[in-house]
Amino acid sequence: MQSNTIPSITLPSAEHNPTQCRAIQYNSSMQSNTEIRKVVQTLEQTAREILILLQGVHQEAGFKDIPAKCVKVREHFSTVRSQLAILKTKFPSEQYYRFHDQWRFVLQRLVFLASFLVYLETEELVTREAVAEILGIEYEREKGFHLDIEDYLSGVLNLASELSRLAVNSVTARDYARPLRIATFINELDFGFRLLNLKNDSLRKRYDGLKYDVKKIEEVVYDLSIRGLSRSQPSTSSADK
Amino acid sequence: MQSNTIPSITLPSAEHNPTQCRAIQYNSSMQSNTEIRKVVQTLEQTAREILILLQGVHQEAGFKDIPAKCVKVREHFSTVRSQLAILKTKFPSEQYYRFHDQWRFVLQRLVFLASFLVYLETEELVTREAVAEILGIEYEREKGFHLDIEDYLSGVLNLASELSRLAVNSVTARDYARPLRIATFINELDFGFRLLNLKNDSLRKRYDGLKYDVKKIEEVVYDLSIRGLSRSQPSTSSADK
Amino acid sequence: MQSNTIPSITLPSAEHNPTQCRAIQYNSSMQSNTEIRKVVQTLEQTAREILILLQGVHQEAGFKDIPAKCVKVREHFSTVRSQLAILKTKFPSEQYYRFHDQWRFVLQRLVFLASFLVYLETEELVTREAVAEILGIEYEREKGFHLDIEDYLSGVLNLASELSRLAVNSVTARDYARPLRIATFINELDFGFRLLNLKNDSLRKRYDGLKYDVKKIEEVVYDLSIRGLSRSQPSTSSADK
Amino acid sequence: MQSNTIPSITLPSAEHNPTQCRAIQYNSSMQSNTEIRKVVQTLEQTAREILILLQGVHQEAGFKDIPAKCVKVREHFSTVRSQLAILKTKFPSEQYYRFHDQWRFVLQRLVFLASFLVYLETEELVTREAVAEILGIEYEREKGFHLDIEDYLSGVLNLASELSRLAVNSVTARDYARPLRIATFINELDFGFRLLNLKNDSLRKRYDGLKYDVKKIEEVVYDLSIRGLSRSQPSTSSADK
Amino acid sequence: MQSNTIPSITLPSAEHNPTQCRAIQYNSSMQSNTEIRKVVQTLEQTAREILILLQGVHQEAGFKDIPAKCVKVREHFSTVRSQLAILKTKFPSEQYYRFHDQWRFVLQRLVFLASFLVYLETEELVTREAVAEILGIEYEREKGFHLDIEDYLSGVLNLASELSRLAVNSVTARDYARPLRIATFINELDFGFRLLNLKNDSLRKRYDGLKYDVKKIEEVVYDLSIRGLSRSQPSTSSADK
Amino acid sequence: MQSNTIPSITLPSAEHNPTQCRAIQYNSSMQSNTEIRKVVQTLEQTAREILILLQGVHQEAGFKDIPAKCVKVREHFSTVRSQLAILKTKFPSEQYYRFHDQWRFVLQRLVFLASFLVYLETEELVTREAVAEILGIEYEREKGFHLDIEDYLSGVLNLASELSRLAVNSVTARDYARPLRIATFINELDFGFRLLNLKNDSLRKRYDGLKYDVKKIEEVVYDLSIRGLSRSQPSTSSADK
Amino acid sequence: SQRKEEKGSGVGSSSSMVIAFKSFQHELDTKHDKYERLVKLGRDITIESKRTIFILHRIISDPNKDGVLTEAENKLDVVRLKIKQVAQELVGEDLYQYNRAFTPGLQEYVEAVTFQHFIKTRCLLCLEDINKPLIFEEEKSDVKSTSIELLDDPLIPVLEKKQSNPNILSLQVTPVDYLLGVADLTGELMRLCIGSVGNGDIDTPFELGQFLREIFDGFSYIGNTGPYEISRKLYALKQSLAKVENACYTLKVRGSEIPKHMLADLFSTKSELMEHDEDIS
Amino acid sequence: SQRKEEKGSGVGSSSSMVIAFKSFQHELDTKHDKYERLVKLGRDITIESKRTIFILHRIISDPNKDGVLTEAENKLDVVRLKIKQVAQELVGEDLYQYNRAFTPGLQEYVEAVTFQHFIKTRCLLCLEDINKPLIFEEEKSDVKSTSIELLDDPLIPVLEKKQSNPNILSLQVTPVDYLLGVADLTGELMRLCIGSVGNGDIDTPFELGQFLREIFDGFSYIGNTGPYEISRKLYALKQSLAKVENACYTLKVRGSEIPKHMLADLFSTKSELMEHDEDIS
Ligand SMILES: [Mn+2]
Ligand SMILES: [Mn+2]
Repeated sequence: MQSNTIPSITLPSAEHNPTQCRAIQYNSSMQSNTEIRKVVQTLEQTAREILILLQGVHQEAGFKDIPAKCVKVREHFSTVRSQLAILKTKFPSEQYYRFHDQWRFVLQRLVFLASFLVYLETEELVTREAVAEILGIEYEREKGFHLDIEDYLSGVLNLASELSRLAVNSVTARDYARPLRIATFINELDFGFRLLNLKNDSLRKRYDGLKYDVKKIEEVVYDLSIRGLSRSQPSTSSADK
Repeated sequence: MQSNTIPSITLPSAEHNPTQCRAIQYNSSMQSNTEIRKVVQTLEQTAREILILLQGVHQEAGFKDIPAKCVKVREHFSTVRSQLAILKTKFPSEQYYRFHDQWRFVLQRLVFLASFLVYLETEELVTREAVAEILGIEYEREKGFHLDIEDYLSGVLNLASELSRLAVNSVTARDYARPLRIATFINELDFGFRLLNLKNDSLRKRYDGLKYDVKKIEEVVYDLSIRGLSRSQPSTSSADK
Repeated sequence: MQSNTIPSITLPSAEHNPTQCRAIQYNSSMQSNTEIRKVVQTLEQTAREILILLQGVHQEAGFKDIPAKCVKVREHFSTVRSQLAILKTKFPSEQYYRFHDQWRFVLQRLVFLASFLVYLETEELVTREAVAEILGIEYEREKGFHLDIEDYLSGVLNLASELSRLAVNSVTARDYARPLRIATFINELDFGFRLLNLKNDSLRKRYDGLKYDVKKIEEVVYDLSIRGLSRSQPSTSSADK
Repeated sequence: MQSNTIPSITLPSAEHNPTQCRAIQYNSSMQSNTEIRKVVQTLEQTAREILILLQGVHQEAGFKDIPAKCVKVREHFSTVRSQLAILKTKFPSEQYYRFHDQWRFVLQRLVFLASFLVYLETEELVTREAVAEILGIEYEREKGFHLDIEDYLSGVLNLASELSRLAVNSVTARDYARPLRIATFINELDFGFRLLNLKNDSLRKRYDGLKYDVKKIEEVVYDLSIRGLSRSQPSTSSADK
Repeated sequence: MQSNTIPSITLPSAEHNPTQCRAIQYNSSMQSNTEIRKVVQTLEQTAREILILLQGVHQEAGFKDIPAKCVKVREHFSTVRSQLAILKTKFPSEQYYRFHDQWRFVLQRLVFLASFLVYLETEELVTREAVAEILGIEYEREKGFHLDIEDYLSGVLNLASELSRLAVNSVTARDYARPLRIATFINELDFGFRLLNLKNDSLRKRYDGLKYDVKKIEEVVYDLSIRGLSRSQPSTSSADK
Repeated sequence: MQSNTIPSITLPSAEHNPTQCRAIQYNSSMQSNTEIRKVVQTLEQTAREILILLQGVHQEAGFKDIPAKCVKVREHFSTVRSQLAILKTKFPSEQYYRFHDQWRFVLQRLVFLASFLVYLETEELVTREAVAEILGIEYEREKGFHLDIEDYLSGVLNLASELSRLAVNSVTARDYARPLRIATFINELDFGFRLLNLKNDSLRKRYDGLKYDVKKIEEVVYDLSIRGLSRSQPSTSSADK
Repeated sequence: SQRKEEKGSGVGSSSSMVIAFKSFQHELDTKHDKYERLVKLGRDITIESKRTIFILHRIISDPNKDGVLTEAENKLDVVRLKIKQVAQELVGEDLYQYNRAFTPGLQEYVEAVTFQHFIKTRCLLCLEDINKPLIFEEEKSDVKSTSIELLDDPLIPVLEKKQSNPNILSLQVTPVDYLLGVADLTGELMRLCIGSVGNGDIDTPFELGQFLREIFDGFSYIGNTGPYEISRKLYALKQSLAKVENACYTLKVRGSEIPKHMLADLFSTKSELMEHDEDIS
Repeated sequence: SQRKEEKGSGVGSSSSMVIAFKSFQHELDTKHDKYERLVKLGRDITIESKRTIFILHRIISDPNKDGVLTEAENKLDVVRLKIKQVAQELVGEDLYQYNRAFTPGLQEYVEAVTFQHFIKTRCLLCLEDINKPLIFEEEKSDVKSTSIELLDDPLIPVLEKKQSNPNILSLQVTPVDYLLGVADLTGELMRLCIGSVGNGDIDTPFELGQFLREIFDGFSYIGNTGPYEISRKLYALKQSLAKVENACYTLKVRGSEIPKHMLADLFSTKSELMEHDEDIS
């Protein structure tokens, strides 16, 4: 297509002019960019739909049908898998990090959604391998389109903040056992993150936020404990450990 | 050579002189700018007066005479309508978007004030049609000076943050039922916004602020709930649901 | 309580649900944005091709086949016309200024290219009407997709700086008459712009650049004049090369 | 030719030589600048010392000896008065606004410190007249070195943010009545500022910050109120601690 | 408690309400700003008209009727005087420096125009007193609306750069004597400025530009000299020295 | 002095508070800064006076009394030496580079002036050792207040640009031999600078300017040579080699 | 183009000017090379200091506090070896000439050691105590000898050669680097505070509040007389202080509820809630 | 403060989450260390490439052109050894993951080699010819083997592992780095132009003018479709072109005087000047 327009340019010696041939090559990388952006937009749409579903658990009514919600969300993740499968075809697999910035954000969001889903199902931290499987991508870089470790960690940090909110809303919905379980979970997560040496980047900033999530949940636990609500009551929630 | 052409430019007859003709066109468009700015300043003044009235509801004493305040505010909106009527006359209606930036800010503020007014009256979200009516402008773009959808949404987001503040002050005024109603309202609003496919503009940034309003109100509800204040008290406010 | 209201929002019928209705309106306006951007990209591509053609005149060899170049450029402008015709279909004509920022830059560039073309052909300043015709758009705002006066003026200012470069390269190519004609032309242009009451915007900034073009061309004329080169050569008609 | 004119410039008699005469005038105005800067530096030093004294009230221990601190601060203000008295001598009084920018910043800071002092003493807003008296300068512009209204307002806005911090630390020091009084004070201040028609300058920006102070103090009052701490303690007179 | 104080603020009588009183003072000073801006705009318009007239001297034809042009410009300056007379009425004279920034730019421009006029008439540097007289303002600060020395110097620096341009165009117009006289004039000016102890402000930056004007004019003189044009020709210009 | 004010600060444990003791130390370095600035200002004044003297050589008349000028300049340099001697006492000698930025500019200027002086006297490049001697400072860093190599080179680059200007003015003054000698000198200098590996700093930028000086002088030599002025004429200038 | 040749040969490669410029070339290259080596050492110091800070933050949640402190100390020993290398590069040089190359590294080191010191002692490590461990014994005797003397004079030379102690090497942190490092420390202290609350340590936040207020007073006293960067960091410092004060506030506010609610509301609330639980299900 | 202990012990150091995070720690540290090593190599590449450019500028005034070219070539060999070290670091890695660490270095290398090539051939060295010398033989066999293939596909992987050629190492310059390097080259060419005029070489400026116009056309064609930095450099490129065109203009304008003045004005001017000389003295 572009090769039609180039010859019409009257450079003295176009065929020997490498600047120009470079320009063509460069433009074809622009092509990739555009196509990647399109697929990423579909992923963002699906992520938005999953988010709306999962947000429902914060509602007082939402606590009851968590399992049903999880099933629905699982279905949406199959859409995610096919969209990611299309994304993979849009660029050579060894150039993952060349275009990384374009899907980084949505991938972190999907990691968050997957980890939230798995938490609601099992109250466990989803492993990096498990997220990769849910998303239908690779765990190791060498094998192709994979889940970058910082993206995984970033998504997990979002989970922490979502769970501290969930703890607050659990209390409103009179589920007093869940905040305690969340506290244990987030504490363990916090302990894990403390092992990491982060650079001064966005991951570090989000990690700083984790401290506030830990603090918030600690306050909820305190509120429950001074009122004797922290252990006296049988938990009726759907995901007892 | 030059001596021939230059004098021809200084000829007074505009129709024979493209340069001067251009100058007249250009300068007259600058004129519009100045006049629009003047009307916008009167609108800003009225908006400020309405704001002062409505801010009163956050005071402990203010909770009692909300209906009286709303009546007064309604009167001010008739001033707004006449000022907007003058604004319309300052430029051809099909050039709305040419000068849009000049009144955009004050219009969003007026939307916020109208939506706050309607919320206080009915505890409902004002529709775009209703705001347009309160402001005396068109709802549909084709009909003339209208309410742009982004401006409407922007104003509504400001309402959310005002209401989260109102919830806090309701508790101080010992009205424990209002925060719960506000929580429901803001949750619905949040749900509505999730359906939008926001691009990365100022609206998106404001929407990101909504998240904090939602969290804030959830924490208020939590505080009431853990202290058993959320149901214990008969709500005596003016807009029982 | 919440369980009553939320479902009402997820109702499929848009007419009963203001939030969803809003979402549809908002999202469709985002759609326009995307489509406009695509057409604008094709225009930018064509503009770049015209630019490279016209830049050829600065080459020593390029001075000889200006007429041939102009013919080729005229052909490219027919592509521009069809691309602009597509652009017009992407939004309602009365919303010109809503999306104006998206094509503003490329339109100014096309004005520049058209004015450069016409200068090379006739050594006259292209009128706003003539540019509109070359671009296949309206001259008057009321008639539809038109050429905004600021965009016209902006494009013309770029011409001045291109011509001062052309004057320099003319001398290199031993054409001593052309710089004198360019000087007259730029002086007239400068005089015309002085009549405008420019506000402090980007047009003003570009106009400030014109001062340097005037000075540059005056120095070229000076260099020719002091060496007796400004009269040595018969310069009969204004555009006869 | 040149040899005639140059010597005439180097003549020692200023009255015959406009250039040298100009040089003397210009250089003497630079002189003023330097001397003003020196006095301003001494004012800044004293302001810093006052600041550190007043910051002491935020300490848990600091709440007890507020009256003692105020006495000490009053002494420092006599230093300020003598320094300002020196400043007045450095330039003709009608050129106040010529050099205004040089002391503007430190004057605003001194207004803040004076208003903080008066608040701690009486829990009232210091009037512009009173600040002028504390600083030993004029209240009315016509009378000489005076307190510009914008500087007064700017200093007062800083007080608001200091008081919202004080409210927080009062609670830490178990003084639950003070935050309520601060809330009333800041609300009145906010109301007063709403009457102003602020243009888009630095005062406007600082005023926008007041909103956050209001919100912050409302949240403190909320926290006290929901825990029943807002009435538990007898808060008889306004400034009796 | 709050209910007691707030109403007192909304009392209409300003004398009992410091906040409202402040608001009135503040708002009236904003008023001055607006009116000053309006007068300044008319001054800018007149300055533009004078500039157009004076620019004409750079044209080949323009060299002949310099005296006629000067007469016309003198007429325009009477308009300037009446506009400046209006400006004086817009604020108390001792607040000159308070609003200085608003007319500073146009005043410097008028100084430049007056100095250019006087140069064309007499080939002398206009004194500060003379400019003040042409503009109908005071020379001494004490007497009222005056010409600040920095504004005078700034305007004069613009003259230097205009004259270096005039030298270039004189050569084009075959007036080989004028550049030599301009060279002498600019050298004297440069010498005068060297006596000033400029601080690092905008005046210093403009002065640094003078260096280039000096160099430019030296090169013109060089060009004339090496070609033997510097003495060969009887100077017929209007202001023989 | 400062130790008087510190004790008055009521920090809980001032004697054990290292932050504060640090503050004192820091302020005393501010002391140095102020004193250095004062001496530097006297140096700037002397440099300005020397410059005015040396600038005289560009005048047509100035070419005659170069030797007399040089004698006068030598006298001024003894003032420079005593001022630099004072400067040395203002800070510990091993901390030269701590305060370097404060005198860097004036030192480069003095190097330029010294090198210009020596050039006028001997038409040789002053060595770094010789400049150091003229300025009464050290050549080697280890010995104390010394001449930094980059400052030396910077000053020398200013010489090159002054000499290219001198070449132009020599021609105006009909000294046709001097430009040729300057050409040889600058060419050698250019050759020397080509040996250096400069970083992308201000020295690099100035060095880029040298190329234009070389170009300019090359053009003067060309102009002289095509007119046969380059060797035919006995040089009557004051500094024959 | 014969003029080309003419020019080239005009300048003999043995002219005195050329000889001088060749020595300039060597001098400049030597300086730039040294600067570059110092930049690299500076980056190493920065990275290892940052890692030390991460290790120290683990003290909050790691049961083995001593292990954490030992690990941090070992890391800092490595940093000090790097600083010694810097000192070796600077023997006989003016420290301020190369300061920009490693100043971020030294600031980060200050941040790390003052953080370590706060955790161990709850006090601010002073500049003198930071500088003491930065006096090194030099093994090789072929390097120019240096020494350091601690004087009362605040303007003591920071890198000082001395004839008397021929085997001593030293790099001394400047007051400015110290101040900037301490300014950054406050950010870490804020993190420590929030982390402490989250991990149930309710004493540390109040200690930190007091400590940060003292540092804030110190910086307030310096005000705008300090270097430019300080003014910039002052804002961040104020934010950190506000966060810590808010944390202390929250602890006190929630603590205020214990006695009343524990006794009064406890049973009523619980039974009330149980009723409502049935409503929902 | 018993709650402190409680928390700490709640998280066993052997829990699966902790084990996972320990592996994350190792992965992140390894990555950061490698990045840091690459930054250092990148700085070395930048510095040596810059020095090469300075050497090449000496060609204008140095009579020994071949000596200059040899010296530059030797310098570039050193740079290529550094690039090889980068390649070794990147064996088995995704080049784009670490690209930012050394991209300024590679751009400067592009600038240096294209400058060298222009001086030798008056042509623009193309990307393929830049990349060919960046394929290295690997001595050690214990490193993962890599290879490069030159394909028509513009999106060829830049660092490619291949089973067939087990002893080949390579680092390939990306199109973006190439473009940015060439953009900077134009600044050096402008310097070469001005320097040439000053040294009496009147052919080179016109060759450079033509060459720069071609490059400018190429960049015009890319326009705003290129990376952000290109748009920024486009302005500098335009400035450089203007300077070169102005230099050519001056050469032509002054050249225009030769025939006329040489014959006509020469004597009159001279005699006239001599008269005036006497006036002055
Ligand atoms: Mn840090
Ligand atoms: Mn470069």
